[in-house]
Amino acid sequence: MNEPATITRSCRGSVLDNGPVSRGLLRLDLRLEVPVNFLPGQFAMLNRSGGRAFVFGRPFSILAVDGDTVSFLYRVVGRGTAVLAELEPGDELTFLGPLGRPFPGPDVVRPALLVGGGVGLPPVAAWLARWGRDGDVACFGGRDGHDVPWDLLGSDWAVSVDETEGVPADHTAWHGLVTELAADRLAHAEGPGTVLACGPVPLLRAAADLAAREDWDCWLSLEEHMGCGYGVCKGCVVPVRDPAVSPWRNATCCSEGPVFPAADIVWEVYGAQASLAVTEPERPPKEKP
Amino acid sequence: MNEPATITRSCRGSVLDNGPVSRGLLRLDLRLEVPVNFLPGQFAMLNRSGGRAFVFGRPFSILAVDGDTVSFLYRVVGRGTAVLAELEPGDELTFLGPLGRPFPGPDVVRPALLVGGGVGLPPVAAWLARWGRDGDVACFGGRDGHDVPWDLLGSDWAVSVDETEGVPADHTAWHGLVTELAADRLAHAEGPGTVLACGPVPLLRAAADLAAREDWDCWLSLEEHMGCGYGVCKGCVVPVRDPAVSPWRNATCCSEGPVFPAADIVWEVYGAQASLAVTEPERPPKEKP
Amino acid sequence: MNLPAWWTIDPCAPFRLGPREFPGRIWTASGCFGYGLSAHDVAGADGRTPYDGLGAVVTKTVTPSPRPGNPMPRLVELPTGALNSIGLENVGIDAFLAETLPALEQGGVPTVVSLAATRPQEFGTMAAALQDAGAGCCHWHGVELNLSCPNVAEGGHDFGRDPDTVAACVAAARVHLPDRALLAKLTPNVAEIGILARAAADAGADAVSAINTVVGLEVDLATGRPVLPRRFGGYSGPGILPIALAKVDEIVSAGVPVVGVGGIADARDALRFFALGAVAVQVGTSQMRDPLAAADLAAGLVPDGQTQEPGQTQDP
Amino acid sequence: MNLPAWWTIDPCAPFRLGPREFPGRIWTASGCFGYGLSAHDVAGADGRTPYDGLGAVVTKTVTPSPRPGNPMPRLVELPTGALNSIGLENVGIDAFLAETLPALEQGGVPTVVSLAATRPQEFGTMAAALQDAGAGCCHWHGVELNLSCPNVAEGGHDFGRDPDTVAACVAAARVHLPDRALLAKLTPNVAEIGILARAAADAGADAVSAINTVVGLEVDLATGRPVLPRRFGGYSGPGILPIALAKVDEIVSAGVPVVGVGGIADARDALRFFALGAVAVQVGTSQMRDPLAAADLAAGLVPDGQTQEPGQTQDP
Ligand SMILES: Cc1cc2nc3c(=O)[nH]c(=O)nc-3n(C[C@H](O)[C@H](O)[C@H](O)COP(=O)(O)OP(=O)(O)OC[C@H]3O[C@@H](n4cnc5c(N)ncnc54)[C@H](O)[C@@H]3O)c2cc1C
Ligand SMILES: Cc1cc2nc3c(=O)[nH]c(=O)nc-3n(C[C@H](O)[C@H](O)[C@H](O)COP(=O)(O)OP(=O)(O)OC[C@H]3O[C@@H](n4cnc5c(N)ncnc54)[C@H](O)[C@@H]3O)c2cc1C
Ligand SMILES: Cc1cc2nc3c(=O)[nH]c(=O)nc-3n(C[C@H](O)[C@H](O)[C@H](O)COP(=O)(O)O)c2cc1C
Ligand SMILES: Cc1cc2nc3c(=O)[nH]c(=O)nc-3n(C[C@H](O)[C@H](O)[C@H](O)COP(=O)(O)O)c2cc1C
Ligand code: FES
Ligand code: FES
Repeated sequence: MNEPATITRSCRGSVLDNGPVSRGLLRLDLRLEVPVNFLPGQFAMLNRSGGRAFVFGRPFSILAVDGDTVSFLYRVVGRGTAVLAELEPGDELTFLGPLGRPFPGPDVVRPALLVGGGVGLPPVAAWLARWGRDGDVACFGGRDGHDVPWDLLGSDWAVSVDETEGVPADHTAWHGLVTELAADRLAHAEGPGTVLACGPVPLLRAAADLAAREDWDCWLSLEEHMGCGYGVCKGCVVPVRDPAVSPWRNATCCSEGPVFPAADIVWEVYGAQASLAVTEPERPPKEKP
Repeated sequence: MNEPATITRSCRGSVLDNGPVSRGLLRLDLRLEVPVNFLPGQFAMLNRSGGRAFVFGRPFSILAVDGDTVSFLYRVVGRGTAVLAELEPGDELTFLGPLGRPFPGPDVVRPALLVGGGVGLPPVAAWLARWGRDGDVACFGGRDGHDVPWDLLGSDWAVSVDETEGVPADHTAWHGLVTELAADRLAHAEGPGTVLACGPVPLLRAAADLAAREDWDCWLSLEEHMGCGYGVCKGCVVPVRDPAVSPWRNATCCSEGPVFPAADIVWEVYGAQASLAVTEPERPPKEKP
Repeated sequence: MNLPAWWTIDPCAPFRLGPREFPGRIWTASGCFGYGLSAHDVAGADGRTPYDGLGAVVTKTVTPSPRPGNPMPRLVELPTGALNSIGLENVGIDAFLAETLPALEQGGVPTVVSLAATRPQEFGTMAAALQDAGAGCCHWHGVELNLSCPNVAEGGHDFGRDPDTVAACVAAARVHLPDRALLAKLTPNVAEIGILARAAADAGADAVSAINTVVGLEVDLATGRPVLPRRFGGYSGPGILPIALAKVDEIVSAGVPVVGVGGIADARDALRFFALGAVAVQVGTSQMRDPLAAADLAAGLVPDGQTQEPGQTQDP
Repeated sequence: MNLPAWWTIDPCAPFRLGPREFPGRIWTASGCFGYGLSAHDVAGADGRTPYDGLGAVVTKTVTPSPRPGNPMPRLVELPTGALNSIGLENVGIDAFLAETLPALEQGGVPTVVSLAATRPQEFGTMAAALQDAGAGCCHWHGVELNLSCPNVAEGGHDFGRDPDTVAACVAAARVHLPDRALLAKLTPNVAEIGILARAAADAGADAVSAINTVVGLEVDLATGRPVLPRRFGGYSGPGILPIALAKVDEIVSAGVPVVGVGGIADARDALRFFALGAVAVQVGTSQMRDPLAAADLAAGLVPDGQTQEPGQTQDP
């Protein structure tokens, strides 16, 4: 067990800042009652406080922590995220985190290839900020230029877009899927190394295939609908290969994950079970520019 | 049946103004989607709109209507009224009203004695504003001078207070119960006339006793916890004498009331059933100044 | 509201239930809209009335004799619904037939008369009287036998929990009601509601209504005692929706036509019942909050060709 | 919170239940706090841990063999609670005794082991194995027989709905558990829970736990089909509170000691159960939302002499 030696806090957070960093992508900064530590890939459960709380919190990957300040990136997809989007500085939330198994730390010699799609950015961005070195490559994929949080990404990231519309004049973007961009970069990297990815299921599968083809290690951050977020309800299981259990066993996404070795994931079952797979449908590959 | 020929509207209202008129007494002005009519003594059910609505609305007597603007006076006693107190201009509520049987209109010759205790003010104040004439007497009772909405009452009202503290220098107030003040005024009035009262149960009983003793007519606005407010659920019954039914029958407070002839009320039963009786406990009479 | 693609029925179009054609599929539930006569003065800002698009008003339950109901308090608001112990206060069948039924016919209110009694034969007697008095009524469409009210000591639970009694009540009423729809309203406070539904259908009911209220209790924290003088009450409103959906699904599996009721707050909730196969739905507690609830809901469910992608309907 | 005047018990003081002294009256409910081992890293801002003041953790139900549980989705959030169909995923009794029980003892976690099986004898076998393996455990206080999980096809409803089966299960476990508390957890999906409670008590249970989840269903509006692959699930959370209170009241009337569970969101809800006579309470769905829920609730219920006027407790 490589559990992080951090304390998981159940506490309140008050909103410092909340607003868009690109079209559809919002950043939330919370000041917690106490400072917290986290490892890249970990997440937190956020909820309204008091009588208006949802029955369950909502899981969000941690983008960054600075003392008692913790940051998230999110997209509005339903009730809970709609509530987040309406928060103003001073409003209160409950926070439970950090939770879950993080991405592995850096390898002394092997390079890392980071792939983040849309709201899959936070865990890989956190990894890059904490452990990125020369030789590591980070790829972010958005639908078009408006989708991309250019300022947040800075110059460390290669960016892909399905449509070139909205790409600022002083930026360049690969026209196509982010996994195609990643494949291109991987081909030029001094591998084999490690692929770390977070995003919709088709992205994850493509990243896993790429890594397998090129004999790189691969770790993926999965999503499942969650109840507790801390491993007690068994409501969030994902199917993983385990030598001891045939043909596979249920792993709790929140506490055994959300980061799993790509090789362990039973895609036929996970792809079919994950309601998440349908929310961002596979898009046909585009001609490269 | 002397039902008012008004339309009961189920519509939305947006807050124009909301704030204290005395310590603990707040005034709410709503702009409705459509104009409404009302008769003094009628009430409306107010509720939050949309997903945050309470299971049932809350009944409030109508203080005044001006076209599409309707005004209420209220006191915070629980969840629903706490929500009212937090409303800001532009916030939305649902409105169902006017509802219920009003006070009788003015008699051409007999004077009226109006008695309002605390949040019992609106229906009698509405009556006075609509139908008050020379010779009518209006008495308002508060705990002390801070409780009294002096500006709202203007010069038409005699005021009583249990404690003289907080009575402004340019105002006078009777030191004692409002029903004692009323008895004093009634003794000087050209009766017999009609007593119209609204307030806590002890006030109502005292008003009824006073009227009976002096052979005045008496109409009282009663309170009961309500579900629908428009006569369909039978959740709000009060016991009334009815020659056809022995010893008494249940009348729906919302649709057969809230205004009842005092003589019809079966006090032993009503006083025992009304949870309202306990919320404002009978206070010992004070020495008059 | 965007309607899901699978929803193609106009809930305000006539549909057949047993021997009758009802004007629509959105009804008000018994006890939550009185006798259907208290809202004639009500209108929305746009002039819509509570009767627009309404398929039926199920009347407050009527009993052989008038009943004063239970002592106050009878109705408690809960965070997730309401708890009631009205105790079937009603005018009795004689006054109902003499005054209420003619007024409903006069007002053109599509009506289902709810009846309760303590013995099966009484259902027969009341049905016969109703058939007699209502022979000329064209807005009186049916009868709902309330076999499930948890607030009446004499009748009470056991009455409607026994399939044989359910069958006996239905059979007793059926013989007198050749040309009106006959529904049996079932209690959810049993292990297997499908058996009750089957018994009702086999005895001649055209459909069952499900569910009545769920037995519940609320404690007054100040005193530490139950709020209701009779301790238990009937729990209704949003909190019982998942239970009502489960019971309706059981009844549909038993092959019995069902009118869904329980916890409906908006058009989406009504769709949940229709998705499971309910032929119509009733609005109870929500109708108490807003006399336009059922009418608004009916209007919101009229398909206008505007459907939406799967995956988008679940949440607003 | 201001505590009502009638509340004088310290819920964090030891109390006796059957042959054991429990460290307190606020427990976590089975299936909602795992095996009680997943929250050792959790702390509030003030350093409070999920175990502070806790009377017992009732473990996730353990079965004779390991179970993978039901297909996903297994858990649905509803406006008034949750619907689950976990399907008793667990490590099986052997792994539990080899690894989990020693870890709980080691961690000093006051433990009630929840057991389920499909035949009464299996309860006996598991109880015997537990008694054997746990002989030296001083934090293992008791066993809760889960006679009510609605998500398992083989066992399922009928199992725990029959008083004779309830009695047989209790009796089979009791003989092997001379010095641990024995509880039977009852299903609410029956007409008369008092009869089940009586049967359990007569067969030797020290108390019953009530309630397990209520059968419910949720529809996916996009598809018009039930959200859960197995259609039905177990409804828990705030929406079942009034039902749980009614069932507990019934059990108290039957003269059987009862641990109240169902819909508890805060200290006020727990007080409602204590007011009716529950000897302890369990926190389920709320504990899933917040690992400190039960600990906070226990802390909030310690009387400090600060009571309040009647009439003020009902609402915050
Ligand atoms: C480990 C993890 C990390 C995540 N990190 C991020 C992040 O950094 N930024 C971000 O925008 N989103 C993230 N998500 C997804 C995010 O949790 C969902 O978008 C959110 O829960 C949706 O809630 P809702 O109420 O708006 O949606 P609704 O659809 O109304 O929610 C209904 C239920 O479904 C669940 N649900 C819906 N979509 C998802 C989903 N994609 N994943 C998990 N549960 C879901 C909700 O939690 C809720 O219980 C993460 C999910 C997981 C599991
Ligand atoms: C015809 C009528 C006219 C009224 N006019 C006014 C008015 O003009 N100004 C004003 O401040 N108050 C008035 N009230 C009382 C007002 O309705 C209650 O104060 C209010 O409902 C309390 O709601 P709550 O949620 O804050 O209290 P809570 O105690 O939290 O409410 C719980 C439940 O009890 C009911 N309830 C509690 N107190 C009362 C009460 N006194 N009367 C009726 N139901 C109650 C609520 O409606 C709710 O259903 C009137 C009541 C009636 C019946
Ligand atoms: C105040 C009240 C009174 C009721 N009276 C009756 C009744 O007389 N007869 C009956 O069959 N059902 C009665 N019911 C039950 C409703 O018709 C309905 O079955 C139940 O409330 C569930 O629906 P809902 O959640 O939409 O309210 C009553 C419900 C309430 C809340
Ligand atoms: C996700 C989940 C899993 C559960 N698993 C079990 C279980 O394994 N055994 C059991 O006896 N009860 C189980 N329950 C029922 C709870 O212990 C409890 O009885 C029920 O949820 C009602 O309490 P609540 O409203 O506080 O959640 C489970 C409940 C939930 C929500
Ligand atoms: S969300 Fe509860 S175990 Fe993962
Ligand atoms: S509140 Fe429903 S009848 Fe009066």
